[in-house]
Amino acid sequence: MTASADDAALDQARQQAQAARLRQVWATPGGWRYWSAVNNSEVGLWYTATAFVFLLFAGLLGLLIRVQLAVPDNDVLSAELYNQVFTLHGTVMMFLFAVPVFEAFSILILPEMLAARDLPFPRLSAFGYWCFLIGGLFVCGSIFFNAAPDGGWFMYPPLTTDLEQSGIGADIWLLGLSFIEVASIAAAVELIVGVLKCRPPGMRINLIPLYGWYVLVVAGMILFAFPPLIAGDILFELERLLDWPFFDPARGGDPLLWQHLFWIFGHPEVYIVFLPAIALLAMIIPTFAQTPIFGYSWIVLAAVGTGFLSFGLWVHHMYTTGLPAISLGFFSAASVAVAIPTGVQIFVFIATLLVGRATFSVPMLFACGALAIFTLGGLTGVMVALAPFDWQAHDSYFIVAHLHHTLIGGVLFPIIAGIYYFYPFITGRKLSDRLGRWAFWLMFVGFNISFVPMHFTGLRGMPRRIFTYPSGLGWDWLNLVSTIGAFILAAGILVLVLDVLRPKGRQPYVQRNPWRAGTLEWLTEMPGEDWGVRSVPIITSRYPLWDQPDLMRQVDEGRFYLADAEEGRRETLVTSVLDAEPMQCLRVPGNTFLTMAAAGLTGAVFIFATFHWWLATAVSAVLALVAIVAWLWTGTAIIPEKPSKPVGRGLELPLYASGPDSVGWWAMFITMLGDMAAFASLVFGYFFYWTIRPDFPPGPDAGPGVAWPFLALSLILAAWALTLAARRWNRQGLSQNLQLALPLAALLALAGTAALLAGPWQAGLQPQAAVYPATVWLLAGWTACHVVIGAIMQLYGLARSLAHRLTPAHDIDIRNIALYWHFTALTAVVTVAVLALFPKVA
Amino acid sequence: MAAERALQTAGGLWTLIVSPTVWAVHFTLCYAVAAVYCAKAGGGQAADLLPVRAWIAAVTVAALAIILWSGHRALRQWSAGAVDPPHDAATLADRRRFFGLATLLLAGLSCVATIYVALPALFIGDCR
Amino acid sequence: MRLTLRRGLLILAALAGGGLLFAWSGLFNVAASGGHWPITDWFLHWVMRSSVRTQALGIEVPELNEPAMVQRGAGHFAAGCAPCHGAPGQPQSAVVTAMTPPPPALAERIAAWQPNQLFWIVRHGIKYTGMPAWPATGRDDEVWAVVAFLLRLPELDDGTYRRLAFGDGATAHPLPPDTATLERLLPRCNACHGPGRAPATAPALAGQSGPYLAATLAAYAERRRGSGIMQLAADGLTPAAIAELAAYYAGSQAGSPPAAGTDLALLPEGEQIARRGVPASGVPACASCHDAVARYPAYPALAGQTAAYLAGQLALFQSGARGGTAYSHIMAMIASRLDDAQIAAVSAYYASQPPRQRAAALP
Amino acid sequence: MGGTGAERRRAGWRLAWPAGLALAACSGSQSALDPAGSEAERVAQLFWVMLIGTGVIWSLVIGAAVYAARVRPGPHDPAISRRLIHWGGIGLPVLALTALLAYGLQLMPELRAAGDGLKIEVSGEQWWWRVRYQTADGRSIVSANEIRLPAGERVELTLASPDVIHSLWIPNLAGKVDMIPGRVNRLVLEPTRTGNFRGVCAEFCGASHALMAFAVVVVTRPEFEQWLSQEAAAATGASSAELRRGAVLFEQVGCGGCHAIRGTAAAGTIGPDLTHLASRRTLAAGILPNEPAALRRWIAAADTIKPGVRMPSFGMLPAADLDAIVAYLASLE
Repeated sequence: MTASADDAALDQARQQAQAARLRQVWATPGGWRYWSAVNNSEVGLWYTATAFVFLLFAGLLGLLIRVQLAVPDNDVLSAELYNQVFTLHGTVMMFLFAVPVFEAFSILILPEMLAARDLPFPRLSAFGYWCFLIGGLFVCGSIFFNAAPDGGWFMYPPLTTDLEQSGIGADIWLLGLSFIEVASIAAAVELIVGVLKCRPPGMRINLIPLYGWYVLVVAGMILFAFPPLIAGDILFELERLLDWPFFDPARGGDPLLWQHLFWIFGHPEVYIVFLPAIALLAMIIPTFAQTPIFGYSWIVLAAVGTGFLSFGLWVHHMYTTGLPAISLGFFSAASVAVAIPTGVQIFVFIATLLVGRATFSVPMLFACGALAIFTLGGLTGVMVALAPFDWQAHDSYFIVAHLHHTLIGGVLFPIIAGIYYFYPFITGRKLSDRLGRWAFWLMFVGFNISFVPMHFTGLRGMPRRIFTYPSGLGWDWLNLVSTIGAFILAAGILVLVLDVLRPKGRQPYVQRNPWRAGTLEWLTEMPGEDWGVRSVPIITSRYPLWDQPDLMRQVDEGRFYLADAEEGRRETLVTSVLDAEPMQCLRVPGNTFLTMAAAGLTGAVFIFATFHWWLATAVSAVLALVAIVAWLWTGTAIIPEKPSKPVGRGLELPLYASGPDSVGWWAMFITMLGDMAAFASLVFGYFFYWTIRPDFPPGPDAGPGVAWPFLALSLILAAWALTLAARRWNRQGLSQNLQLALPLAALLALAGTAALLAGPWQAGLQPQAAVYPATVWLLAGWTACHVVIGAIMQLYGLARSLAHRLTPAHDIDIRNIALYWHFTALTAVVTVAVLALFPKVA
Repeated sequence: MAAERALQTAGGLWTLIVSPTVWAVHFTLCYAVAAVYCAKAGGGQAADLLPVRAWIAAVTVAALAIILWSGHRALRQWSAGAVDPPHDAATLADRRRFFGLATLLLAGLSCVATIYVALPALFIGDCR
Repeated sequence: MRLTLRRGLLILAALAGGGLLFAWSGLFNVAASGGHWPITDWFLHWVMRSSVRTQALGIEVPELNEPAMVQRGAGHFAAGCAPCHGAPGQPQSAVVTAMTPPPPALAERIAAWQPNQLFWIVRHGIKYTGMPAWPATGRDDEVWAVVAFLLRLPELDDGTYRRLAFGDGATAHPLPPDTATLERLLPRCNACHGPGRAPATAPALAGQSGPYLAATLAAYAERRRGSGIMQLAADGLTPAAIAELAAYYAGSQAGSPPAAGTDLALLPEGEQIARRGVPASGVPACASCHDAVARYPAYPALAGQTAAYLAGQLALFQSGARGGTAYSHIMAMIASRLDDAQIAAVSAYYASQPPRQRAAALP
Repeated sequence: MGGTGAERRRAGWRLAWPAGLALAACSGSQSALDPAGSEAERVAQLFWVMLIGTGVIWSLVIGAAVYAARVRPGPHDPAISRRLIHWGGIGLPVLALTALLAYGLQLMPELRAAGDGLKIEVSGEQWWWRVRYQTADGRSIVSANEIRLPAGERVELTLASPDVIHSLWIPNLAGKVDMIPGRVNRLVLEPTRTGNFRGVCAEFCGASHALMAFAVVVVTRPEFEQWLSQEAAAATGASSAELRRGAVLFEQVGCGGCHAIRGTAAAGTIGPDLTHLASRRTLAAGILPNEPAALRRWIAAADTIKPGVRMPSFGMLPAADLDAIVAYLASLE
């Protein structure tokens, strides 16, 4: 025994002890407590699996549609059931598969791609998942009670606001999906902060995997695209529930406002589902070309450019609504322009294949199939971007063909490529190559047989969403062919499902990094450990596994950061936004049932509201608030037992950070951007009515007057100022001043709320009477809700201070509350300006 | 203070989106003015769009000027292409060059997209 | 011994098994002859009273003082309730008093209940007693009429009760020859539809067409039109009897116009709806069917009924509880397009119109 | 105009020639690919141009991908890749898209140019079409579920809806325009040849959206004049006892509450005007042939033929009464 051998043995023992501690800290609980897990590997897996179950359900609905349309004058489904089936098919595919699967996949793999232990807010991910599951089951289950929504997945009023013609299905759609949208936004916030703040040291922003860029762009788009729909949902439900006439032309409303709000969401949404799929290809293609992506900057250009341009396309869903040609022209221009970045991505992939040495495998097969299908979908997209052609194609089977080309080619095929590619990452085993080829060819051939003919079916005059058609119009054989193709496609998916589900217990684990990829997620052991990465490495390349020799061994030996969990806490690194310099050792909360309870109770609020069980709704709302406050109280802004700790390699990092250095501040900031987007949508509604109605507002004195709104504004601004003062006093060590200021601020805020609502109340504005009073009440109510939530936050801050969980040195809470109040003050200023002053100048 | 620092470190991210933001503002200004004009101005469907077309020309020139300025700055930041991509070294210089190139490319795209958005004003003369 | 989850479950299973064994053995005696033990009797009543108290919470009580309503309830009470519960001057029979539990004589019990609780009992009946639920769903208006009568019951003497329940027994129209059936049935019908009673107590039948009346009676008899009152009245009527009754009432003189008290302000709008309809919401003019020059025999006349009756029927159509003849789906569709104000207006209008005799039959 | 339209159509077909077989499948009375109106012709031409472009571009892109992945999967010079991105990803798309956008934009004012004088108000209602012809001399003639147009003239359609959103689409003549409650839209049609076509509702409008079609009849100007004067006339009186019985029953049963027959007491405005029902090509908004048997089926069971329809079914009428009403309606030429 030499000394160095002793050292080596000692070193090995130390490593094993570290690994044991890490394993214990990150262990997934067993038994029924398994469902309290919040770790990204568990939640991501549930999330992905659930999204796929919804995909299969919606696929079955799609087959029902094809069965009904196989022959003319068919009566397998009644008109009523058919309308529910196609509405649910679209709704589930878009809201319960396409968007969530991206978030699910990202929660599953993004931390590993960034060599992070977890996302910064694991409990938020878990909350999002349970919301998604509850809302999804609620929406899907409705069809078994003949209560599914039946107005088409974009739910145009006034068909869907007519209580006679649309039953509870419309409420289920609105409330169920609003609930899921909230979960989506939560996931988006999480992913943005994850990409910006949880990268490994050294991974400067020019080195992040392309998937990270796409996640950043897409999550940003969600932040600005979903809130308009939530705003629209609020208008919609107020009309259905309380008869506020936002879409009723007889009382000054306009059905087109819904179309604007829906498509301001709806078109970016198409890119929200498409970009992540392209991101998967951007990970897969370099691996199989065994070369770095050629044109990294171009992909970034394409992702960011698409993200922006996609917000200028929404009216191309409204070309036939009779808007002036010049307006259509702008959107036509943007719709054409967005083809450029989309094309760039495709050419970057081809260029990468050219530079590298392509090896072919099932993921590549699906990637190429995706390219072939999506390119056609993109080209027909350019066709319908031209308004004159769209006037013919709109709402016909041409559009059905186009959108399935983009969504199946641009989302489903890449995702299946991703399944084959990442399956070993998740389970440690590979899927069958032979079954994969069968699945691909069945799906590819079936898809083309099914959907290519639809272009012609549509141009030969077949509108979409018809449950039957007469024979002799030249659609008969085209439809029959489409139905046959749909079943071939379904057979391919069945093969895939069988392959995924077949027991693989006897199959050996594959070697690590089976595809010889270059990115960090392939550091994972086979089978994977719950800790994600043994130690957080220092990165100097876009493809560290290719370019940093010996990286895997050093990571495994714990040579990098956070190789240990001495205090038995879950920890991950927080780094700076651009250059990924280590900034903080972030402690993330562990497993809990609180998030499940909070999601269940929040879900109960929405579900009870659907059935108008108001007492149960109110009780659930209070309980949900209690659960959320309990979760915040126990799981956030925890004061560490020491200010800092060594994280390895001689680096000492703080354990606590507040303000812009903390992830919580960024999450609040990003959330409030989304909140502002929703508010902006409501203000847009106000000015939209002003544009189209000469009597909106009815006169300079029609509104809530000037006195009440300005009184409200002064009170709210005073509450804001006091909050800021409280933050300052706290920093100066004057906790007692904070404890005085916050309750006073809450009082002022509540008084401001009362004054804000007193304006329209005193003016006798009847929201049911016409759209103007309804809009005034809406804006006042929105702001009032925000101020009341702000007051609750102030009281929460007071309680935290009294409990010594908010101290001069540990001030996360008050800084986040102050940040919230900046946005609330802005909301109040805009609301008062619009309500009190605009009628004077209009 | 910390907020300022955050903004400075994120500076590359903000300059990256200057030109697409200009496109978005330009788009909004064109669309909103045309929509309000056609809805509010007399003349109904046959209303002559001349004032709107003049407005679009003006905002287009302004938007293109800002985009070109942004592109020019990006060009310099990219070192005028002195070093070829892929800019994948873990250095401050390569990070800057990467941002320069990406910003430049986005400026180019925004430039094309802005011109596209202005094109309808060339072809369409009334509110029909 | 510690009580674990497992042991607890075992104990529960044993208890359940024992209970099943006891029931299967037949040792439990279900004879009614012995009555309940006092403790059982107390417990069952306590459960019943608690249940009624809680279940009746939140039921809103309408105006119950209307004489027509009391008369309507009285007529049904005599036919449907008195056989078990007895009535003033009509003690309970020996047969019903041998029931377990025996149906109570009601007069002294009414005061123990609130109107909403009485409503709940009459509407839903009571399990494990002989008290049935109201035979027709969606007819709360009829249940309230019975409640209105029950509230008056404690103060009624024999004669007042008979006048309330049966009227003065007058017939509206000279009887045709060979009238054995009619003589037997008419007093029951006239208790509500006879002169001096209709249209306040029940709709006026005079002036309706024979085919309409026959089809309506058949609809009651076949349960296609829900009514706890009329189903009882129409039960067991032979087709011949239905035809005789229909012919008799179709040929009888229309009664006097309904009492005053209609809201005159409603009449212009009501007339507009009756004559022009509400085209914007797809409501055709009522007159196009109900007042046609020569009305189609399947359609009823509306003039001369009370506003309350007409509005009530339209509300039943809206709620889907109305049913009726093979033509009733037309009215259900139209009624669904009316709002409450329109219903009030058009009902007031027709209530203000004098009943009209049928014009000549079809060419 | 008509002549140049025909020329354009021929030009369109020449352009379409490479599309070969697809052509054989294009004729039809409800097909955008068999244009019979100047708008549809120009759009069809645009489509064929774009289809060829699409075919070429798709082949090039997929060809390049297959070449790179399967044919010669070895490493190439990065300069080639760079050029591929510069030209394939940026240069050519910008050129092609600019040209296409200009093509599309210059078409728009042309397709939305004003009409020649004749105006038709069309109102989409669940689930049928109310049609009102406004003649130059100020008369207003009501009809339903059928639009007659003179060939070679630009006719302006005014589109509205009282209930939910519908969309009027006659693929052979032009693209669709929505009918939105609270708004009035316009569509100008210029049929270039006579013939019978079919139009449909293109926007989902409730349970029987699929059953909301109409007939479009394009005739020559003189034929149109003659038809319009006939349509303007009141209904001819019932000529036999059975028809008279049907007329009386029509009134007694209450049909007149919803339907109008000009020249009789029936003046309802809720449902389609039936004054010249028998002269129309179809029944029940384009879904049944106009023959007495179908008419009888429709009156007896409208709700099973068209789910959710606003007309009650009258299958409970005695057969003789039903027959008399059908016979009367079938006589309304």
